[in-house]
Amino acid sequence: MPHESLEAENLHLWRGEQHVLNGVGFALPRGTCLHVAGANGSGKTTLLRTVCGLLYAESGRVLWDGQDVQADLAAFHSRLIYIGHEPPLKPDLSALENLSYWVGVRRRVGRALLGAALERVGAIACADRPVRTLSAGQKRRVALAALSLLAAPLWLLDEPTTNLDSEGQGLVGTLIEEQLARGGLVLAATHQELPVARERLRRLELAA
Amino acid sequence: MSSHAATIAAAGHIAPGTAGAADAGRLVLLRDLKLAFRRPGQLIQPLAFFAIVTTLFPLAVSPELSRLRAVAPGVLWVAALLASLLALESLFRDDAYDGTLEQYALSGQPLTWLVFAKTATHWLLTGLPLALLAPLAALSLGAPPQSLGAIVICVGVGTVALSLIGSVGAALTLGIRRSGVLLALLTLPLSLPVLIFGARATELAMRGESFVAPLELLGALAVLGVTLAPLAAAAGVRISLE
Amino acid sequence: MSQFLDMGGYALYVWPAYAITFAVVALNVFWARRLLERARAAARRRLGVGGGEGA
Amino acid sequence: MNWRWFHRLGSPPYVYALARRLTPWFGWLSGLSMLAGLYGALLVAPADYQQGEGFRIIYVHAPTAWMSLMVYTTMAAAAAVGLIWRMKVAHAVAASCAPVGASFTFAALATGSLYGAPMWGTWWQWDPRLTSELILLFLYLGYMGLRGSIDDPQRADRASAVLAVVGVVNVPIIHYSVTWWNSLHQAPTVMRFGKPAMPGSMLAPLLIMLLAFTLFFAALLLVRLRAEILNRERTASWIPEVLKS
Repeated sequence: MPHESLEAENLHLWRGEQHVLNGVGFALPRGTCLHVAGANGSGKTTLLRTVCGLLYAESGRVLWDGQDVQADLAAFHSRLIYIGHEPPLKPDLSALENLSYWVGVRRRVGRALLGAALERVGAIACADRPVRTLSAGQKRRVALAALSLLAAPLWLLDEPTTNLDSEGQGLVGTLIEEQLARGGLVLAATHQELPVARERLRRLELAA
Repeated sequence: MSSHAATIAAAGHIAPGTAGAADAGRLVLLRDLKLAFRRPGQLIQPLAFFAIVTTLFPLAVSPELSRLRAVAPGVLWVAALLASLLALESLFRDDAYDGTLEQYALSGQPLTWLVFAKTATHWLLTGLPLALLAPLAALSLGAPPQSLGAIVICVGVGTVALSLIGSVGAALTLGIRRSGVLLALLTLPLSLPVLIFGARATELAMRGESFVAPLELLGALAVLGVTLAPLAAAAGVRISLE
Repeated sequence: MSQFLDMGGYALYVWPAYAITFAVVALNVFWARRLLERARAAARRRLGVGGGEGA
Repeated sequence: MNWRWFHRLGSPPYVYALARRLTPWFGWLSGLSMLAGLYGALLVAPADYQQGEGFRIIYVHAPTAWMSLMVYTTMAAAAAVGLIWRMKVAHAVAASCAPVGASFTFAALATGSLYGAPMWGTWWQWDPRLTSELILLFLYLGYMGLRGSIDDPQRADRASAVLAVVGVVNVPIIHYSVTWWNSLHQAPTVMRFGKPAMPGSMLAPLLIMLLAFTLFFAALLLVRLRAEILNRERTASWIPEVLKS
C-alpha cells in the first residue's frame, strides 16, 4: 500500500426535492480515520454510499490516489470494503458459512483463517449456529470478522458500534487502530464517539 | 470449538490470495443453491404451480385426450412461463434486502458475471425441474410417449431463455413494493418469442415430426439472452442500489 | 356530399377510424399542454416566482 | 471530465429555450400538412380497385402504426444516450415519448381493426402486424408502469431506460417470431397493407400524412420536454427567468 489517500471534492447530491449532500468535501491521508458525524437524516449514509460509488454525485468527485474513482470503479472497489448498518448475513446460513461466501467472493480464504477471524472478534461460539439465532451484537461481530479478513486499504463503516457492548465497541476501536497503523484509511459514520486516538482522527460534521 | 482452535493453530498466517471472477461466480451459485435447499418448501412451489395449472385444463376444456392433445403444447408452455415467472420475484429480492447485492456490486468482481451466476441458479432450481416435470404433464395431456424426450429438451432450452429474460425484469423491479404484477407486465411480452418457438417445437415433437428448426430458434434466443440479459440485469441491480 | 359521407358503403369503418385517430391527436395536444402548464405552476410554487398566468 | 458539467448545467436551459422557439414551427407545419394530407386522402386519392373506399383507412392507419414504432425507437435511442452519458435531457426526452407512443399504438390497433373488419368479416384477426402492434402496446404499458412505480426520479429514469433498450432489441425478434408463427397457422395472405405499387395520387397523400404525423410528434415532444425539464431542474437559476413570460 504505497501512498493511498482519499479525497472528496464539493459533492452535491439530491434525493427528490432534498439536497442531501451540499458541497461536502474532505481529504484523508493514509493512516487516518474520518469520523462522519451528524444527526439522523444528515446524509451520513448517503455520503458513504457516494464515496464508494453506489450513488452518483450530481457534481463533485471522489479521488483515490489522486485519480477520479469513476474512471475505474472496479479497481477502486477492490481496494475498499463497505459495511452498511445491517451486516449482509443470511439468516439460514451459519456464521461461518456466511463469512466464507461473503469473503470468498473477493479472496480465497481457508476455513482455518475464517475460524481465526471469528475467534478474534469473540464470535467463535456462534460459528456453526444459523445467523437467525444470533443477537444483533453477535451479527455485528461476524461483520467485524469479515472486515479483518478482507484486508482492504479503505474501510467505509456505517454505524460500526451500534448494538455492541462496551467490550465490542473497544474491539471496533482496536481494529480501526490496527488498520490505521498499517497505513489504511477508515471512514466511519456514527453519531456516537469513536474509540480511536485523537491524533489519527478527523471529524466531519454534516448539517441536517 | 476445540476443532476450530486446532485448525487455527495449524493455519498460521497464510496471506489470502485474490479470488478470480470464476471463483466468485461459482461461490455465488453454490451459496444460492445451499440457501435454496435450506428451505426446500419454496423450491417445490413453482413446480406444484406448474402441475396445478396443467391439471386445470382437462377440467376446464374436456377430459378427451384427443382434444387436449391439440392444446397441450400451448398449455405446457404457458404453465412453464408462469411457473418460471413465479420464482423470479425472489431472485434478487432477499439479496437486495439484506445488503448482499451491495457487497456484490462493491466486490470489484464483474457484477454482470455474479448476476449471471444468480440467474443460472434460478434455472437450475426452476427451469431444469420444470423440464423434468414437463413430460409427466405432457403425458396427462395426451402426448405420445416417444415425444417425451424431445419435450424435456425443448422446455430445458426454452427455460434458459425465460430465466435470462426474467432476470432483467426482476432486477428492474427491485425495490418496488408489490412488484409481482409489474414484473409479469414487463417479462411476459418479452417472453413471447420463447413461447412461440417452444410451443411449435413441442407440437412438432408430439406429431413425431422434426422439431430441429424451432429448437434452433429457441437455442438462438437462449444464446442471445446469455450474452445480453446479464448486462441489462446488472445495470438494473446497480440502479436499484442508487 | 352524402355520397362522400357514405364512403361507398364503408362509412361505418372509415369515419370511426378517422375519428379515433384525430381524437388521439387532439388528446395528445391537450395532455401535452396540460403537462406543461402544471409543470410551470409547480415550478412557480417551488421557486416562489410570481409572473404571468398561463403558458 | 468537462463534458459532464457541460451536459448537466449547460444543456437544460439551452434545450428549454430551443424547444420553446421551435414548437410553433413544428406545430403549424404539422397542422398544415395534416390538412393537406386529409384533403388528398379523402378527396384526391381514387378508390382502390379491390378495397373500394374502405382503402382510405390506410391514410390514418399507416401513420399511427408508423408513429408507434418511430416513437419507441426514439425513446430507446434517447434512453441509451441518457444511460451512457448520464444526460438528464435525454432521459427527459425518453420520458416524454412513452404516453405519446402508447396512445398512437392504441390508435393503430383501433384503425387496423376497423380496416380489417370489412375484409375479414371479423373485428379481430391474429394478423402478424396487429399482433406485433398489440405486443408493442404492452411494452409501452410496461415502460410506463415501471416509470410510475419508482419514486426517485433519477432511478425511475435509469431503470426505465434499461427497459426501453431491452425492449427495442426485442421488438424485431418479437415481430419475426409473430410473423413466423402466423405463417404456420394461417393461409398466407388475407390482405396486405399497401403493398403493391400505388399510383402517385394514392401515394402522395400517404407520404404527406407520414410527414405530418412525424412533425406532430416533434411538436408534442418539444412541449412535453419543457415540462419534464422544469420538473427535473430543482435549483436551476434560469427557471424563474423563463417562468416570467
